[in-house]
Amino acid sequence: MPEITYREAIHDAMVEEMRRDPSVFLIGEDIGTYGGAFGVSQGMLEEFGPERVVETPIAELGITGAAAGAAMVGMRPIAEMMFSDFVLLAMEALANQAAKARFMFGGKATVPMVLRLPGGSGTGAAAQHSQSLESLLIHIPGIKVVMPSTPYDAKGLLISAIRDQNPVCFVEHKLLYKSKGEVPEGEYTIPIGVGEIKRPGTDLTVVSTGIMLHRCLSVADRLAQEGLEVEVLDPRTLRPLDTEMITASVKKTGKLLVVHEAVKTGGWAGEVIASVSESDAFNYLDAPMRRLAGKDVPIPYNRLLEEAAVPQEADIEAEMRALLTNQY
Amino acid sequence: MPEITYREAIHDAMVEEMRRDPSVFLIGEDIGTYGGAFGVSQGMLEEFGPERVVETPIAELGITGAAAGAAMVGMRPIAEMMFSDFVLLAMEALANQAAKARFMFGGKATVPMVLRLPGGSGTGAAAQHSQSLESLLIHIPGIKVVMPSTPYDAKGLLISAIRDQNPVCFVEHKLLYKSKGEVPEGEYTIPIGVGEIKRPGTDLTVVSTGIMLHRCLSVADRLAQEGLEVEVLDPRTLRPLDTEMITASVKKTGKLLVVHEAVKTGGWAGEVIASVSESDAFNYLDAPMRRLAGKDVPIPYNRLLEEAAVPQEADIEAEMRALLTNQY
Amino acid sequence: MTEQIPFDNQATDNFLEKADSLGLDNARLVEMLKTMLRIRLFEEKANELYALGKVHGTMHLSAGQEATAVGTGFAVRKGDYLINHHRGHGHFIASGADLEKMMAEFLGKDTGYCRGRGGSMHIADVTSNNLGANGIVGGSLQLAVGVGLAAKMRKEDRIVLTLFGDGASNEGIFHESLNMAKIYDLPILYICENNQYGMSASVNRVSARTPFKYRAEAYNIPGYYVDGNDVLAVYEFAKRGAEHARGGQGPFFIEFATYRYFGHSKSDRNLYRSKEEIDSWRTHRDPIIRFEGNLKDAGVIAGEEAKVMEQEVVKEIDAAVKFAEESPEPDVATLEDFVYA
Amino acid sequence: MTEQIPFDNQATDNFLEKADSLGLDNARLVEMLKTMLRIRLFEEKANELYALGKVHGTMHLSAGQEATAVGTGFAVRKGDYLINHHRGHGHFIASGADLEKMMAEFLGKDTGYCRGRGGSMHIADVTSNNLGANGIVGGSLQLAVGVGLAAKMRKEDRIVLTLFGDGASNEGIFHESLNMAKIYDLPILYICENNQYGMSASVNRVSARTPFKYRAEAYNIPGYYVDGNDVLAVYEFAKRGAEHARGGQGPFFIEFATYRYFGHSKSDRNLYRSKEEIDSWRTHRDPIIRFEGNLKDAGVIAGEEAKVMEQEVVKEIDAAVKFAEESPEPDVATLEDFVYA
Ligand SMILES: Cc1ncc(C[n+]2csc(CCOP(=O)(O)OP(=O)(O)O)c2C)c(N)n1
Ligand SMILES: Cc1ncc(C[n+]2csc(CCOP(=O)(O)OP(=O)(O)O)c2C)c(N)n1
Ligand SMILES: [Mg+2]
Ligand SMILES: [Mg+2]
Repeated sequence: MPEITYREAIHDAMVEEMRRDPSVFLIGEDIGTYGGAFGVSQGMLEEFGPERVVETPIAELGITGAAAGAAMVGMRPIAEMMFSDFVLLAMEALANQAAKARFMFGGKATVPMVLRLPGGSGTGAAAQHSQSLESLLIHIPGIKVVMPSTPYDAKGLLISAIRDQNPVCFVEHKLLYKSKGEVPEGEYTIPIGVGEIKRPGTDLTVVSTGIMLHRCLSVADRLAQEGLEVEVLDPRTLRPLDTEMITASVKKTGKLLVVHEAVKTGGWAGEVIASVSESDAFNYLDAPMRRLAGKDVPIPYNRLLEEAAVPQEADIEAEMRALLTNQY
Repeated sequence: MPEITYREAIHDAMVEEMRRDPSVFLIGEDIGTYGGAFGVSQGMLEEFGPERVVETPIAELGITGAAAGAAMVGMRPIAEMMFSDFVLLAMEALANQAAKARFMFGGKATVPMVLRLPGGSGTGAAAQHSQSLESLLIHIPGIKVVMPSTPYDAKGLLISAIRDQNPVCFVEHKLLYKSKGEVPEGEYTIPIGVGEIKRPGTDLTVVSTGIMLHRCLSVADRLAQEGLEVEVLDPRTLRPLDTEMITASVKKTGKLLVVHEAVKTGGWAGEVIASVSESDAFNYLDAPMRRLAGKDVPIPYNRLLEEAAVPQEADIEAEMRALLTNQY
Repeated sequence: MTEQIPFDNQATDNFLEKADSLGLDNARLVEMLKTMLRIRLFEEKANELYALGKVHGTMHLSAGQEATAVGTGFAVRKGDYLINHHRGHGHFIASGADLEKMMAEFLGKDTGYCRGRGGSMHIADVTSNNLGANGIVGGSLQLAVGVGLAAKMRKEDRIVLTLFGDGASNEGIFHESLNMAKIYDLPILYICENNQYGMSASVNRVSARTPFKYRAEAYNIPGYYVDGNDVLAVYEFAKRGAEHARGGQGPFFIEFATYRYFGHSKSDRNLYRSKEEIDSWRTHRDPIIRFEGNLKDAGVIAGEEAKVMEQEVVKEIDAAVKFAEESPEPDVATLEDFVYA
Repeated sequence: MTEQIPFDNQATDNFLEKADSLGLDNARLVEMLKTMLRIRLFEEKANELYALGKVHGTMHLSAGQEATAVGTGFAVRKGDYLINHHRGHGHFIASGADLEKMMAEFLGKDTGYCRGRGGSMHIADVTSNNLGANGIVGGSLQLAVGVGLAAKMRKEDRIVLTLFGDGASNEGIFHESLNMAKIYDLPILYICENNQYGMSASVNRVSARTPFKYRAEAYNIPGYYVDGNDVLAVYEFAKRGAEHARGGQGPFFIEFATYRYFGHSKSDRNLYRSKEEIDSWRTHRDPIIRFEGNLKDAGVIAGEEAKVMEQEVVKEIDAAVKFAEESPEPDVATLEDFVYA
C-alpha cells in the first residue's frame, strides 16, 4: 500500500467524495487559493470551482449555521473551523440547531454535515489556537465525534462521516498532518463507533486517541522490551464510544489508563472511566482506573511550559509503570 | 430565620452587593422593567438606574464579551443569559477571553465577573430552552462553576461569586426559583469549592446538585424509614469540586451514585467518578460507581417524554435500591 | 415605536385597482382574509387551551401580525423554503399548514407535526420545505445562508423566505447572514417583523438606528420599510422581493412594521408598554378589521360573508382541537428515537 | 483592492501647514517617524529571530501598516484603553511599549510582558490599560463595549481605542459591538485596519459592500474611510474620533486603508496576491518612505538625521534582543500559576 500523510488522507477523502456525490461541498475560511490554514484543501478550488468550495468571510457561526441549513435540505456540507478553538463561536449552530433539528422535528429532518476541527497543542500557537475541545462535543446528543489518529483511519472515517446522516465533528490533530501511514487507494470506510486495538497486550489497558495515541504506542513498545505488555486501544470515535472494546480489554488486563491531551477536569477520560465502572468489567479491576491528561491550564506560548502542559512520553511511561507495578 | 425563595435569595445577593460595591453592575436582556425572564432582577432598575442595570439588545456574545471587558478593567459585572442554553452563543467570550486572559497575560489581569445561567428542564420549554450545560463549563480552566440548590446556598454562593476575582458561572435551576428556605438577613458568604453533606448516612454516597438534589433527598428520607441510610452530598460547586468531601464519604459508605440532570454522556458525573477512582477511596469501594443522569436526548416538549428524559424520584429510588442491595 | 418613520409603501388609495395591479382577484383576496381569520382564531383557541393547561410550556402568539404572515405567505410559491421563527404560527398557517397536525403538536401529541417533540416553538414540516420555527432568536438567520446555497447549487427555482424579529436583528448572526447572502447573491427574502418590541425592549432603545433598511443597504441589499398591517402592501413588497430573489439578483430585505397584542410569551406582564398603546393598535390599526373593511368597501364581500367565513374557520379549528385531543400521546418507549438518523 | 473608493481625507498639500494645524510640532513629527522606524525594525528583527527558531509558533507582522499604528497611537492619550488585535505590534509600540519586555515575550521569556505565557499574539500590559492583543479575530470587539461601559460608569476621562481588521469586520460581533456602543454612546474609537486581505480573502470578495463606513452609518456612528498610509491623515481622523468619543458623543469609526507586506502569518505562501501588487505598495505607497520624504521636503529633518535615528533604533532593538536572550525561561514549576486569581 502506498504511504501518504494524514493531511493527504483527509484531502483525498474529501476529493473522492466530492467526485462521487454532487451534494458534497466544502465551506470555510481561506479554503480556496490558500488551501486552508493547514493546506488540507489545496487544489480543490481548482478542481471543483467556487460553487462547491465555498470560501467564506470570517464568520464561524455563519459557516456552521449555513452547513446545518444546507444539510437540512439534502446537501452534505463539509465545514472547516480553521482552528478547533473557533468552534466556541459556533456552538450555537452546532448544538442548538444541527444536533437537535432531527429530534425536535420528530425524526422528520436529517442533518448530514461534517465539521472539521483541527485541534491540539504543540505548535507554539498559545491559548486560543491550541485547545483540545472534543470533550465538550461529546456532551451534545445528536452529534457524533470522530478523532482519527492515523492516515488510514482518517480517510476511512472521513468518508463514513461524509456519508453519515448526522452531524459529525471530525477532530484532527495539527501535529499529525505530516505523519505518514499506509492507505489503500480508492474508497473504503471505517464504521463510526468502532474502535481498534492498536497494540494488543495483557497487563494494562490504555485508551487514547490522536497524537497521544502515538506517544502511548511508543512507550508501550519500549515497555514490551521489559516484558510489560500494554494493550493500547484507539476508540477512534468518542461518541458513540466503543465501550465493548474497552470493557473487553479491561476484563483481560484488570487495569485502565486513559490518556488524552484535553485538560483533565471534565475531559472525556471521565466518560471512559464511568462507563467501565458501570460495566461488568468493574469487577475485574485490579487497580484504580486512572487518567493522564492535559494540565488544567490554558496552553502557554513558551515551549517548555507548553510541553509541560500536556502528557509527554516520559509522563506516559511513568503512569504506565505506576499502574503496571501497582505503585500509585 | 426568615424563609425566602431561591429567586429572592439571588435577587437579594445582587441588590446587597450592588449597594455595597459601586463596581458591581448587571448586564443582560430584559433585566430592567421586565425584571428578567424569571423575575430575578425585579425592582433593580428602579433602585440602581439604567447605568448599573444595563439592558442590552439580544446579543449574547456581546453581553458576555462586554462583561469580560468591564471585568478586566476592574468592574464586577453580573451578566445574565436569559436561558442557560444561550451560553452556546457566548462560549467564545467566556472560554477564549474571560477564562484565559489572566493566564495569557502572565497573571497580570483579573476577570471578576459572574455569568448567571438559568438552566434545566421541567417547564415544557423544549430542546433549546431546557438544557443543563454545566458539564461543558467545568471543562474550561480559568472559570469556576457554582450550582446552588437551596436559597441559603444561592445567596451565600452568589455573594462569594460576585467577590471572586475570577469568572464564575452561576448555574440556577428554573424549577427552584419558587422553592423556599431559611436565609439569614444581611450578608454572609459560602466559600466556592466547599460542598455540604445535605443528609448524613452510612450505606451509600449520593452526589447531586440543583433540582436533582431535592429528589435525592426525598428518596433518601423514604429509604431511611426502611433503615437504609443514604448520605447525600451537595458539592454546590462543580469546579473546583470538593473531592475531599466526596472521597471521605465514599470511604465510609463504599458505594457511590452520582445523579445529575445533564445528559449522561460526557456529563460531570464522569468527573466525579474518575476523581474517586483516582483517590484512595477506590480501595474502599464495595460496588461499581454508578451514574443516573439525563437520557442522551434533547429535551422533548411533550410532558411525559420530558419527564422520562431526566431522573425522577422513582428512577432515583430504583438506582439507590439497586446499589444498596447490590443488585445492579 | 417607529411610527414616525415614513413607510416605503404608498397608502392604498384605490383598493381594487391596487389589488388588480398585484394580480389578486376576488377569490384570492377572500382567501387572504380567511387565512388571516384562521390565524387569529387558531391562536385564540391555542391561548384558551393554554389557560386550560392543555398546551404547556410557553407560546409566542402573533395576534396583530396576521397581515405580515399572509401577505408574505401568499407572495411566495409552494416549494419555496420557509425558515420560520418563534412567533411563526401565522406564517406556517399562511403557507398551508394542516391545522390538525399543528394543534396536535401544540398538545404534544404523537400525531403532531413533530410527533409532540417540538411544540409551538419548533413546529416544522421539513418534507414540504418548512424548516421549522426556532427557539433561538436569530436561528432562522443561521440556517438561511445554507439553504440559499443549496438552492443555488442545485439551480432550483426556489427562494428562501426567512423570518425574524426586530430583536433578532441585533444578534451578530444578522450581520454574518446578510453579508454572506449578498456575497454569493443567494435567493433569500429576509423578512423582519418589527412588532416594536423584543421581549420587553422597545426597538428604538436597543437598535442604534431604525429602520433596519439602512443595515441592509450596508451590504448592498435592497431594503424597505413597509406598513406590515396593510396586507396588500405586504404582499406587494414581498412579491417584489420574491421576484428579485428568484430572478437571481440576490437577497432582498423588508422590514414590516406591525404589533403584537398578547404578551411576549405566557409569562409577560406587559409592564414595558401601556394599555393605551395596545388598545390603539387594536382599535385603529388592526390588520384584519382594516382588510375586512377594505373588502367590504370595495364590494368584494358583503353582508354576512365575513361572519360565515369566520364560522367555517371556527369549524376547522374545532375539528383540529378534536383531532388533537383524541390523538395519542407519544409512546414513552420511543423517547430515544430521532436523536440519530 | 479598495483603491478606487475615494478617501475621506484630503491629500496633504502643504505638509507643514497641515502638521501645524494638527498641533504637531517638529519634535513630535520626528518622534512619529522614529516610532514608525522602531516598529518596522522591531518586526524585521522579530522576523529574523523567527527564522532562527528563537521566536516560535506564529506571528502576524504589520510591516507596511506603521502609519496607522503611529497616527492613532499619537492621537490618543496615555491612560486611554488600548484593545489590540493579532496584528498589533505597531500599536503597542506606538503606545510606548518597553521593547525589552516585548522582545522577551516574543522569546517566551519570564521577563516578557506576559511572562512568556502569551507570546506575540497575546501581548498585553493590563496595568497600563493595554488589554492585549487577541488571537481571536473580533476579540477586541467583544471586549470594547464592556471597557467603554466601565469608563462611562466611572466617569473617566478615557476613551477605548479598539483595533481590528477588515476580516474581523465580517464577524457577528462587529454588529453587536457597534450597535451596543451606539445605544449607550460609549467612548469607543473603532479603528478598522483594512490591509486589503483577511488571511487570503480579499476584502471585496468577502464583504458585500465597502468601505465599511456604510456599516457604521447603519448604527448612526460617524464613519470615515481614510488613507492609512498617510500618517498625518491618520492622525487627523484619529484625533477627531478621539475628541468625539472623549466629548461624550459616543463611538466613532474609521477605516484606514493600508497594506501588509509580509504573509498573513508565518505559514503564508502569498498565493492569493501578486508580487507586483506587493511591490507596488512597497515602492509607491510605503508609509515610512513617504513620511520621511515629507519631513525632508519640509526641512524638518535633513541630511543624515533619518539614518542616525535608524541607528538609534537599531541600538534599542539590539538591547532588547540582548535583554530577551539573557532572560530566564519561566520556571516549569509555575505552569499552573495564573489560571485563577
Ligand atoms: C438567542 C436567544 N436569546 C434570547 C431569547 C429569548 N427570547 C425569545 S423571543 C425574544 C424576543 C425576540 O424579539 P424579536 O426578534 O423582536 O421577536 P418577537 O418576539 O418580537 O416576535 C427573546 C429575548 C432566545 N429565545 N434566544
Ligand atoms: C475567530 C477567528 N477566526 C479565524 C481566525 C484565523 N485568522 C487569524 S487572522 C485572520 C485574518 C484576519 O483578517 P483581518 O481581520 O483583516 O486582520 P489582518 O490579519 O488582515 O490584519 C484569520 C482568518 C482567528 N484567529 N479567529
Ligand atoms: Mg419584536
Ligand atoms: Mg486584513
